[in-house]
Amino acid sequence: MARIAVQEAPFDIAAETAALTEGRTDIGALASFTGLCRADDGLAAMVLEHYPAMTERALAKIAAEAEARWPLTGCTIIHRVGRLVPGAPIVLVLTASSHRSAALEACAFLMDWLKTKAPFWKREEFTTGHARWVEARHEDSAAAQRW
Amino acid sequence: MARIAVQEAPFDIAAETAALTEGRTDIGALASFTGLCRADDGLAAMVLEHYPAMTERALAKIAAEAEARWPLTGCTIIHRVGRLVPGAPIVLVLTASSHRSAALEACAFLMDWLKTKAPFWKREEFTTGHARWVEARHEDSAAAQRW
Amino acid sequence: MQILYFAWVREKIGMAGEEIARPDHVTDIGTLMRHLATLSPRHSDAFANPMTIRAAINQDFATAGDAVTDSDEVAFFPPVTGG
Amino acid sequence: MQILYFAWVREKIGMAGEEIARPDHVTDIGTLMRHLATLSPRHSDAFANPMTIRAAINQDFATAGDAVTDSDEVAFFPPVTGG
Repeated sequence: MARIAVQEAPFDIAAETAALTEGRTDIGALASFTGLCRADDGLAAMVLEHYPAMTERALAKIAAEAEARWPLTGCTIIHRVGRLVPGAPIVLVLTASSHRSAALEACAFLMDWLKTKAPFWKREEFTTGHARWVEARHEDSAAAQRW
Repeated sequence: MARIAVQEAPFDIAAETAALTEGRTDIGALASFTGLCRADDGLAAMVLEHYPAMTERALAKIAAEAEARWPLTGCTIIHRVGRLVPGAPIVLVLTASSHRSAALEACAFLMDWLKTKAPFWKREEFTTGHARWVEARHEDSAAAQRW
Repeated sequence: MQILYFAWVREKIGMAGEEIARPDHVTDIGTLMRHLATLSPRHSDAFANPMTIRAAINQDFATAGDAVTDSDEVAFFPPVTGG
Repeated sequence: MQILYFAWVREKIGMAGEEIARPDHVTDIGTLMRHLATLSPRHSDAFANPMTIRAAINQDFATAGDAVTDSDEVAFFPPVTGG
Protein backbone atom coordinates (compact mmCIF):
# COMPACT_ATOMS: atom_id res chain seq x y z
CA MET A 1 0.00 0.00 0.00
CA ALA A 2 1.62 3.20 -1.18
CA ARG A 3 1.78 6.44 0.77
CA ILE A 4 0.29 9.25 -1.35
CA ALA A 5 0.20 12.93 -0.40
CA VAL A 6 -0.69 16.16 -2.19
CA GLN A 7 0.26 19.16 -0.11
CA GLU A 8 1.44 22.78 -0.09
CA ALA A 9 4.06 22.12 2.59
CA PRO A 10 7.59 20.92 1.80
CA PHE A 11 8.37 17.25 2.39
CA ASP A 12 11.04 15.65 4.57
CA ILE A 13 12.96 13.03 2.58
CA ALA A 14 14.72 11.66 5.67
CA ALA A 15 11.44 11.15 7.54
CA GLU A 16 9.77 9.60 4.47
CA THR A 17 12.72 7.25 3.97
CA ALA A 18 12.68 6.25 7.64
CA ALA A 19 8.94 5.53 7.40
CA LEU A 20 9.56 3.08 4.56
CA THR A 21 12.49 1.25 6.15
CA GLU A 22 12.03 1.53 9.94
CA GLY A 23 12.19 -1.81 11.72
CA ARG A 24 12.56 -3.80 8.50
CA THR A 25 15.48 -5.95 7.43
CA ASP A 26 14.06 -7.22 4.12
CA ILE A 27 14.76 -4.05 2.13
CA GLY A 28 17.96 -4.11 0.08
CA ALA A 29 17.31 -1.14 -2.18
CA LEU A 30 15.81 2.29 -1.82
CA ALA A 31 15.53 4.61 -4.80
CA SER A 32 14.33 8.19 -4.75
CA PHE A 33 13.63 10.98 -7.15
CA THR A 34 13.13 14.61 -6.18
CA GLY A 35 11.94 17.14 -8.73
CA LEU A 36 12.91 20.75 -8.04
CA CYS A 37 11.85 24.13 -9.40
CA ARG A 38 14.59 25.57 -11.65
CA ALA A 39 15.19 29.29 -12.22
CA ASP A 40 15.29 28.98 -16.03
CA ASP A 41 14.97 32.13 -18.14
CA GLY A 42 14.17 34.49 -15.30
CA LEU A 43 11.54 32.31 -13.64
CA ALA A 44 10.28 33.96 -10.44
CA ALA A 45 7.86 31.23 -9.32
CA MET A 46 5.90 28.25 -10.47
CA VAL A 47 2.24 27.83 -9.52
CA LEU A 48 0.98 24.25 -9.41
CA GLU A 49 -2.73 23.79 -9.95
CA HIS A 50 -4.43 20.41 -9.58
CA TYR A 51 -7.81 18.70 -9.62
CA PRO A 52 -8.27 18.00 -5.90
CA ALA A 53 -10.99 15.36 -6.15
CA MET A 54 -8.94 13.40 -8.70
CA THR A 55 -5.29 13.92 -7.77
CA GLU A 56 -4.73 11.46 -4.93
CA ARG A 57 -6.83 8.87 -6.72
CA ALA A 58 -4.72 9.24 -9.90
CA LEU A 59 -1.48 8.99 -7.91
CA ALA A 60 -2.76 5.91 -6.07
CA LYS A 61 -3.56 4.23 -9.39
CA ILE A 62 -0.07 4.97 -10.72
CA ALA A 63 1.47 3.61 -7.50
CA ALA A 64 -0.70 0.48 -7.71
CA GLU A 65 0.52 -0.06 -11.27
CA ALA A 66 4.14 0.12 -10.08
CA GLU A 67 3.39 -2.29 -7.24
CA ALA A 68 1.83 -4.72 -9.73
CA ARG A 69 4.84 -4.57 -12.06
CA TRP A 70 7.71 -4.70 -9.54
CA PRO A 71 8.10 -6.49 -6.19
CA LEU A 72 8.13 -3.38 -4.01
CA THR A 73 8.10 -3.44 -0.22
CA GLY A 74 6.93 0.16 -0.19
CA CYS A 75 6.37 3.23 -2.31
CA THR A 76 5.77 6.92 -1.55
CA ILE A 77 4.58 9.74 -3.82
CA ILE A 78 4.36 13.29 -2.51
CA HIS A 79 3.46 16.14 -4.87
CA ARG A 80 3.34 19.77 -3.83
CA VAL A 81 0.79 22.28 -5.11
CA GLY A 82 0.55 26.05 -4.88
CA ARG A 83 3.29 28.62 -5.41
CA LEU A 84 6.88 27.34 -5.48
CA VAL A 85 10.04 29.40 -5.91
CA PRO A 86 13.25 28.35 -7.70
CA GLY A 87 15.17 25.77 -5.68
CA ALA A 88 12.00 24.46 -3.99
CA PRO A 89 11.27 20.72 -4.17
CA ILE A 90 8.10 19.91 -6.16
CA VAL A 91 7.74 16.15 -6.13
CA LEU A 92 9.18 13.17 -4.25
CA VAL A 93 9.03 9.53 -5.32
CA LEU A 94 10.49 6.79 -3.11
CA THR A 95 10.57 3.08 -3.88
CA ALA A 96 11.81 0.24 -1.69
CA SER A 97 12.48 -3.33 -2.74
CA SER A 98 14.67 -6.27 -1.87
CA HIS A 99 16.56 -5.74 -5.16
CA ARG A 100 18.01 -2.68 -6.81
CA SER A 101 16.65 -3.06 -10.34
CA ALA A 102 13.06 -3.17 -9.05
CA ALA A 103 13.54 -0.04 -6.92
CA LEU A 104 15.32 1.93 -9.66
CA GLU A 105 12.98 0.93 -12.49
CA ALA A 106 9.83 1.52 -10.44
CA CYS A 107 11.13 4.97 -9.43
CA ALA A 108 11.73 5.95 -13.09
CA PHE A 109 8.36 4.47 -14.10
CA LEU A 110 6.50 6.40 -11.38
CA MET A 111 8.03 9.69 -12.50
CA ASP A 112 7.27 9.02 -16.18
CA TRP A 113 3.64 8.12 -15.49
CA LEU A 114 3.18 10.91 -12.96
CA LYS A 115 4.31 13.43 -15.60
CA THR A 116 1.62 12.26 -18.04
CA LYS A 117 -1.18 10.71 -15.94
CA ALA A 118 -1.67 12.89 -12.86
CA PRO A 119 -3.84 16.05 -13.00
CA PHE A 120 -1.31 18.78 -12.26
CA TRP A 121 -0.68 21.92 -14.32
CA LYS A 122 2.28 24.25 -13.98
CA ARG A 123 2.09 27.98 -14.55
CA GLU A 124 5.37 29.85 -14.79
CA GLU A 125 5.66 33.43 -13.53
CA PHE A 126 8.68 35.39 -14.73
CA THR A 127 10.58 38.26 -13.15
CA THR A 128 9.37 40.38 -16.10
CA GLY A 129 5.76 39.97 -14.92
CA HIS A 130 4.93 37.68 -17.84
CA ALA A 131 3.27 34.33 -17.04
CA ARG A 132 2.52 31.21 -19.10
CA TRP A 133 1.17 27.70 -18.72
CA VAL A 134 3.84 25.05 -19.23
CA GLU A 135 3.12 22.96 -22.33
CA ALA A 136 3.21 19.17 -22.21
CA ARG A 137 6.44 17.85 -23.70
CA HIS A 138 6.51 15.18 -26.38
CA GLU A 139 9.52 13.56 -24.64
CA ASP A 140 7.38 13.02 -21.54
CA SER A 141 4.71 11.13 -23.52
CA ALA A 142 7.42 9.05 -25.19
CA ALA A 143 9.02 8.29 -21.81
CA ALA A 144 5.67 7.21 -20.36
CA GLN A 145 4.97 4.93 -23.32
CA ARG A 146 8.18 2.93 -22.98
CA TRP A 147 6.82 1.09 -19.94
CA MET B 1 33.66 17.01 -9.55
CA ALA B 2 32.07 14.14 -7.68
CA ARG B 3 32.14 13.67 -3.92
CA ILE B 4 33.57 10.22 -3.12
CA ALA B 5 33.84 8.69 0.35
CA VAL B 6 34.72 5.26 1.72
CA GLN B 7 33.98 5.04 5.42
CA GLU B 8 32.91 2.86 8.33
CA ALA B 9 30.45 5.46 9.63
CA PRO B 10 26.84 5.70 8.44
CA PHE B 11 25.99 8.45 5.97
CA ASP B 12 23.43 11.24 6.24
CA ILE B 13 21.30 11.37 3.07
CA ALA B 14 19.69 14.68 4.01
CA ALA B 15 23.08 16.37 4.55
CA GLU B 16 24.51 14.87 1.35
CA THR B 17 21.47 16.01 -0.62
CA ALA B 18 21.69 19.51 0.85
CA ALA B 19 25.39 19.67 -0.09
CA LEU B 20 24.51 18.97 -3.74
CA THR B 21 21.64 21.43 -3.98
CA GLU B 22 22.34 24.22 -1.48
CA GLY B 23 22.19 27.71 -2.97
CA ARG B 24 21.56 26.40 -6.49
CA THR B 25 18.51 26.99 -8.67
CA ASP B 26 19.67 25.13 -11.80
CA ILE B 27 18.94 21.62 -10.49
CA GLY B 28 15.63 20.16 -11.61
CA ALA B 29 16.23 16.53 -10.71
CA LEU B 30 17.85 14.64 -7.90
CA ALA B 31 18.01 10.85 -7.93
CA SER B 32 19.32 8.64 -5.16
CA PHE B 33 19.96 5.00 -4.51
CA THR B 34 20.63 3.50 -1.09
CA GLY B 35 21.73 -0.11 -0.76
CA LEU B 36 20.91 -1.76 2.56
CA CYS B 37 21.99 -4.96 4.30
CA ARG B 38 19.15 -7.54 4.21
CA ALA B 39 18.64 -10.27 6.82
CA ASP B 40 18.30 -13.05 4.23
CA ASP B 41 18.60 -16.68 5.37
CA GLY B 42 19.63 -15.95 8.94
CA LEU B 43 22.28 -13.38 8.09
CA ALA B 44 23.81 -11.91 11.27
CA ALA B 45 26.21 -9.44 9.68
CA MET B 46 28.01 -8.54 6.49
CA VAL B 47 31.69 -7.63 6.52
CA LEU B 48 32.85 -5.38 3.71
CA GLU B 49 36.51 -5.62 2.79
CA HIS B 50 38.11 -3.27 0.25
CA TYR B 51 41.45 -2.36 -1.32
CA PRO B 52 42.11 0.98 0.39
CA ALA B 53 44.73 2.34 -2.00
CA MET B 54 42.47 1.60 -4.97
CA THR B 55 38.90 2.12 -3.79
CA GLU B 56 38.43 5.89 -3.91
CA ARG B 57 40.33 6.02 -7.17
CA ALA B 58 38.06 3.37 -8.71
CA LEU B 59 34.93 5.19 -7.49
CA ALA B 60 36.23 8.51 -8.84
CA LYS B 61 36.77 6.91 -12.26
CA ILE B 62 33.23 5.51 -12.27
CA ALA B 63 31.83 8.92 -11.27
CA ALA B 64 33.90 10.64 -13.97
CA GLU B 65 32.46 8.21 -16.53
CA ALA B 66 28.92 9.15 -15.42
CA GLU B 67 29.76 12.85 -15.61
CA ALA B 68 31.10 12.34 -19.14
CA ARG B 69 27.96 10.51 -20.27
CA TRP B 70 25.25 12.66 -18.65
CA PRO B 71 25.00 16.42 -17.97
CA LEU B 72 25.20 16.20 -14.18
CA THR B 73 25.46 19.22 -11.90
CA GLY B 74 26.75 16.96 -9.12
CA CYS B 75 27.27 13.39 -8.05
CA THR B 76 28.03 11.67 -4.73
CA ILE B 77 29.16 8.11 -4.00
CA ILE B 78 29.57 6.94 -0.41
CA HIS B 79 30.40 3.29 0.30
CA ARG B 80 30.71 1.86 3.79
CA VAL B 81 33.23 -0.78 4.81
CA GLY B 82 33.61 -2.95 7.91
CA ARG B 83 30.93 -4.88 9.76
CA LEU B 84 27.30 -4.03 8.93
CA VAL B 85 24.18 -5.55 10.48
CA PRO B 86 20.83 -6.19 8.75
CA GLY B 87 18.97 -2.97 8.08
CA ALA B 88 22.18 -0.93 7.89
CA PRO B 89 22.79 1.23 4.83
CA ILE B 90 25.81 0.08 2.76
CA VAL B 91 26.05 2.43 -0.19
CA LEU B 92 24.64 5.78 -1.28
CA VAL B 93 24.63 7.20 -4.81
CA LEU B 94 23.22 10.68 -5.49
CA THR B 95 22.98 12.37 -8.87
CA ALA B 96 21.79 15.89 -9.67
CA SER B 97 20.95 17.29 -13.08
CA SER B 98 18.73 19.86 -14.72
CA HIS B 99 16.64 17.01 -16.21
CA ARG B 100 15.19 13.87 -14.73
CA SER B 101 16.30 11.30 -17.29
CA ALA B 102 19.97 12.26 -16.81
CA ALA B 103 19.73 12.00 -13.02
CA LEU B 104 17.83 8.70 -13.04
CA GLU B 105 19.96 7.02 -15.72
CA ALA B 106 23.24 8.16 -14.19
CA CYS B 107 22.12 6.86 -10.79
CA ALA B 108 21.32 3.40 -12.23
CA PHE B 109 24.57 3.42 -14.23
CA LEU B 110 26.66 4.31 -11.16
CA MET B 111 25.16 1.44 -9.17
CA ASP B 112 25.67 -1.05 -12.01
CA TRP B 113 29.31 -0.07 -12.51
CA LEU B 114 30.01 0.18 -8.80
CA LYS B 115 28.79 -3.42 -8.38
CA THR B 116 31.29 -4.68 -10.97
CA LYS B 117 34.17 -2.17 -11.08
CA ALA B 118 34.92 -1.11 -7.50
CA PRO B 119 37.18 -3.24 -5.25
CA PHE B 120 34.79 -4.28 -2.47
CA TRP B 121 34.13 -7.82 -1.27
CA LYS B 122 31.25 -8.91 0.97
CA ARG B 123 31.54 -11.68 3.53
CA GLU B 124 28.29 -12.94 5.06
CA GLU B 125 28.20 -14.15 8.65
CA PHE B 126 25.17 -16.22 9.63
CA THR B 127 23.48 -16.72 12.98
CA THR B 128 24.57 -20.38 12.75
CA GLY B 129 28.22 -19.29 12.93
CA HIS B 130 28.80 -20.21 9.28
CA ALA B 131 30.39 -17.56 7.05
CA ARG B 132 30.91 -17.25 3.29
CA TRP B 133 32.17 -14.80 0.69
CA VAL B 134 29.40 -13.48 -1.53
CA GLU B 135 29.87 -14.64 -5.13
CA ALA B 136 29.66 -12.20 -8.02
CA ARG B 137 26.30 -12.47 -9.78
CA HIS B 138 25.97 -12.90 -13.53
CA GLU B 139 23.03 -10.44 -13.54
CA ASP B 140 25.34 -7.73 -12.18
CA SER B 141 27.82 -8.20 -15.05
CA ALA B 142 24.95 -8.14 -17.54
CA ALA B 143 23.54 -4.97 -15.94
CA ALA B 144 26.96 -3.27 -16.11
CA GLN B 145 27.40 -4.20 -19.78
CA ARG B 146 24.15 -2.59 -20.92
CA TRP B 147 25.65 0.91 -20.58
CA MET C 1 -24.39 18.00 -15.01
CA GLN C 2 -21.35 19.34 -13.18
CA ILE C 3 -18.56 20.72 -15.39
CA LEU C 4 -15.09 21.66 -14.08
CA TYR C 5 -12.29 23.61 -15.82
CA PHE C 6 -8.59 23.68 -14.99
CA ALA C 7 -5.47 25.65 -16.00
CA TRP C 8 -5.84 27.72 -19.20
CA VAL C 9 -9.24 26.21 -19.97
CA ARG C 10 -10.42 27.68 -16.65
CA GLU C 11 -8.75 31.02 -17.40
CA LYS C 12 -10.19 31.29 -20.91
CA ILE C 13 -13.72 30.46 -19.77
CA GLY C 14 -13.33 32.68 -16.70
CA MET C 15 -14.68 30.24 -14.13
CA ALA C 16 -13.62 27.06 -12.35
CA GLY C 17 -16.84 25.22 -13.18
CA GLU C 18 -20.53 25.39 -13.85
CA GLU C 19 -23.72 23.35 -13.58
CA ILE C 20 -25.28 22.83 -17.01
CA ALA C 21 -28.49 21.22 -18.30
CA ARG C 22 -27.48 18.41 -20.68
CA PRO C 23 -29.26 18.59 -24.09
CA ASP C 24 -30.48 15.18 -25.30
CA HIS C 25 -27.99 14.97 -28.16
CA VAL C 26 -25.05 15.38 -25.73
CA THR C 27 -24.17 11.77 -24.90
CA ASP C 28 -20.38 11.67 -24.90
CA ILE C 29 -17.30 13.85 -24.29
CA GLY C 30 -17.09 14.87 -27.96
CA THR C 31 -20.68 16.12 -28.22
CA LEU C 32 -20.38 17.75 -24.79
CA MET C 33 -17.32 19.75 -25.90
CA ARG C 34 -19.12 20.93 -29.04
CA HIS C 35 -22.13 21.95 -26.91
CA LEU C 36 -20.02 23.82 -24.35
CA ALA C 37 -18.30 25.73 -27.18
CA THR C 38 -21.70 27.31 -28.03
CA LEU C 39 -22.40 28.72 -24.56
CA SER C 40 -20.44 31.99 -24.88
CA PRO C 41 -17.61 33.61 -26.86
CA ARG C 42 -15.20 32.67 -24.04
CA HIS C 43 -16.34 29.04 -24.18
CA SER C 44 -15.99 29.14 -27.95
CA ASP C 45 -12.43 30.41 -27.62
CA ALA C 46 -11.51 27.84 -24.97
CA PHE C 47 -12.84 24.91 -27.03
CA ALA C 48 -11.64 26.25 -30.40
CA ASN C 49 -9.06 23.46 -30.73
CA PRO C 50 -10.46 20.29 -29.08
CA MET C 51 -7.18 18.43 -29.79
CA THR C 52 -5.46 20.55 -27.12
CA ILE C 53 -8.00 19.64 -24.44
CA ARG C 54 -8.18 16.55 -22.24
CA ALA C 55 -11.15 15.35 -20.19
CA ALA C 56 -12.06 13.33 -17.13
CA ILE C 57 -15.39 11.76 -16.18
CA ASN C 58 -15.90 11.30 -12.44
CA GLN C 59 -12.16 11.79 -11.81
CA ASP C 60 -10.97 9.28 -14.40
CA PHE C 61 -9.33 10.32 -17.66
CA ALA C 62 -11.75 10.00 -20.59
CA THR C 63 -11.64 10.28 -24.38
CA ALA C 64 -14.02 11.79 -26.94
CA GLY C 65 -16.19 8.67 -27.31
CA ASP C 66 -16.74 8.08 -23.60
CA ALA C 67 -20.42 8.38 -22.53
CA VAL C 68 -21.61 11.11 -20.16
CA THR C 69 -24.82 11.24 -18.10
CA ASP C 70 -26.58 13.93 -16.04
CA SER C 71 -25.05 12.71 -12.79
CA ASP C 72 -21.44 12.84 -14.00
CA GLU C 73 -18.74 15.29 -12.94
CA VAL C 74 -16.91 16.12 -16.18
CA ALA C 75 -13.64 18.06 -16.19
CA PHE C 76 -11.80 19.73 -19.10
CA PHE C 77 -8.14 20.77 -18.98
CA PRO C 78 -4.92 20.94 -20.99
CA PRO C 79 -2.52 17.97 -21.12
CA VAL C 80 -1.06 17.57 -17.64
CA THR C 81 2.38 19.00 -16.74
CA GLY C 82 3.09 17.91 -13.17
CA GLY C 83 6.08 16.04 -11.79
CA MET D 1 57.62 -6.69 -6.23
CA GLN D 2 54.75 -5.98 -3.85
CA ILE D 3 51.86 -8.49 -3.96
CA LEU D 4 48.51 -7.94 -2.18
CA TYR D 5 45.68 -10.41 -1.59
CA PHE D 6 42.03 -9.69 -0.78
CA ALA D 7 38.91 -11.59 0.34
CA TRP D 8 39.14 -15.40 -0.04
CA VAL D 9 42.44 -15.19 -1.90
CA ARG D 10 43.87 -13.53 1.22
CA GLU D 11 42.26 -16.14 3.48
CA LYS D 12 43.48 -19.10 1.42
CA ILE D 13 47.05 -17.81 1.26
CA GLY D 14 46.93 -16.77 4.92
CA MET D 15 48.35 -13.29 4.50
CA ALA D 16 47.32 -9.88 3.19
CA GLY D 17 50.43 -9.49 1.05
CA GLU D 18 54.07 -10.25 0.54
CA GLU D 19 57.21 -8.88 -1.11
CA ILE D 20 58.52 -11.31 -3.74
CA ALA D 21 61.57 -11.42 -5.99
CA ARG D 22 60.33 -11.52 -9.59
CA PRO D 23 61.90 -14.36 -11.65
CA ASP D 24 62.97 -13.24 -15.16
CA HIS D 25 60.27 -15.28 -16.93
CA VAL D 26 57.52 -13.52 -14.94
CA THR D 27 56.58 -10.61 -17.19
CA ASP D 28 52.80 -10.41 -17.04
CA ILE D 29 49.83 -11.16 -14.77
CA GLY D 30 49.42 -14.68 -16.22
CA THR D 31 53.01 -15.79 -15.63
CA LEU D 32 52.99 -14.09 -12.21
CA MET D 33 49.92 -16.10 -11.14
CA ARG D 34 51.57 -19.35 -12.28
CA HIS D 35 54.72 -18.42 -10.34
CA LEU D 36 52.84 -17.50 -7.16
CA ALA D 37 51.01 -20.85 -7.31
CA THR D 38 54.38 -22.60 -6.81
CA LEU D 39 55.33 -20.76 -3.61
CA SER D 40 53.46 -22.99 -1.10
CA PRO D 41 50.56 -25.46 -0.90
CA ARG D 42 48.32 -22.58 0.26
CA HIS D 43 49.34 -20.47 -2.74
CA SER D 44 48.77 -23.49 -4.97
CA ASP D 45 45.25 -23.90 -3.54
CA ALA D 46 44.43 -20.19 -3.87
CA PHE D 47 45.54 -20.02 -7.51
CA ALA D 48 44.14 -23.48 -8.47
CA ASN D 49 41.49 -21.91 -10.69
CA PRO D 50 42.88 -18.70 -12.24
CA MET D 51 39.53 -18.02 -13.94
CA THR D 52 38.03 -17.16 -10.54
CA ILE D 53 40.70 -14.58 -9.76
CA ARG D 54 40.94 -10.95 -10.82
CA ALA D 55 44.00 -8.69 -10.67
CA ALA D 56 45.03 -5.05 -10.42
CA ILE D 57 48.37 -3.45 -11.27
CA ASN D 58 49.11 -0.25 -9.36
CA GLN D 59 45.43 0.08 -8.35
CA ASP D 60 44.02 -0.39 -11.85
CA PHE D 61 42.19 -3.53 -12.94
CA ALA D 62 44.41 -5.70 -15.15
CA THR D 63 44.08 -8.83 -17.28
CA ALA D 64 46.33 -11.87 -17.81
CA GLY D 65 48.38 -10.31 -20.62
CA ASP D 66 49.16 -7.04 -18.83
CA ALA D 67 52.89 -6.52 -18.18
CA VAL D 68 54.32 -6.37 -14.64
CA THR D 69 57.67 -4.95 -13.46
CA ASP D 70 59.62 -5.05 -10.18
CA SER D 71 58.27 -1.71 -9.03
CA ASP D 72 54.58 -2.62 -9.47
CA GLU D 73 52.03 -3.21 -6.73
CA VAL D 74 50.03 -6.20 -7.96
CA ALA D 75 46.82 -7.32 -6.23
CA PHE D 76 44.85 -10.57 -6.61
CA PHE D 77 41.25 -11.00 -5.49
CA PRO D 78 37.88 -12.58 -6.40
CA PRO D 79 35.40 -10.76 -8.67
CA VAL D 80 34.15 -7.73 -6.74
CA THR D 81 30.83 -7.81 -4.84
CA GLY D 82 30.30 -4.33 -3.44
CA GLY D 83 27.38 -2.00 -3.85
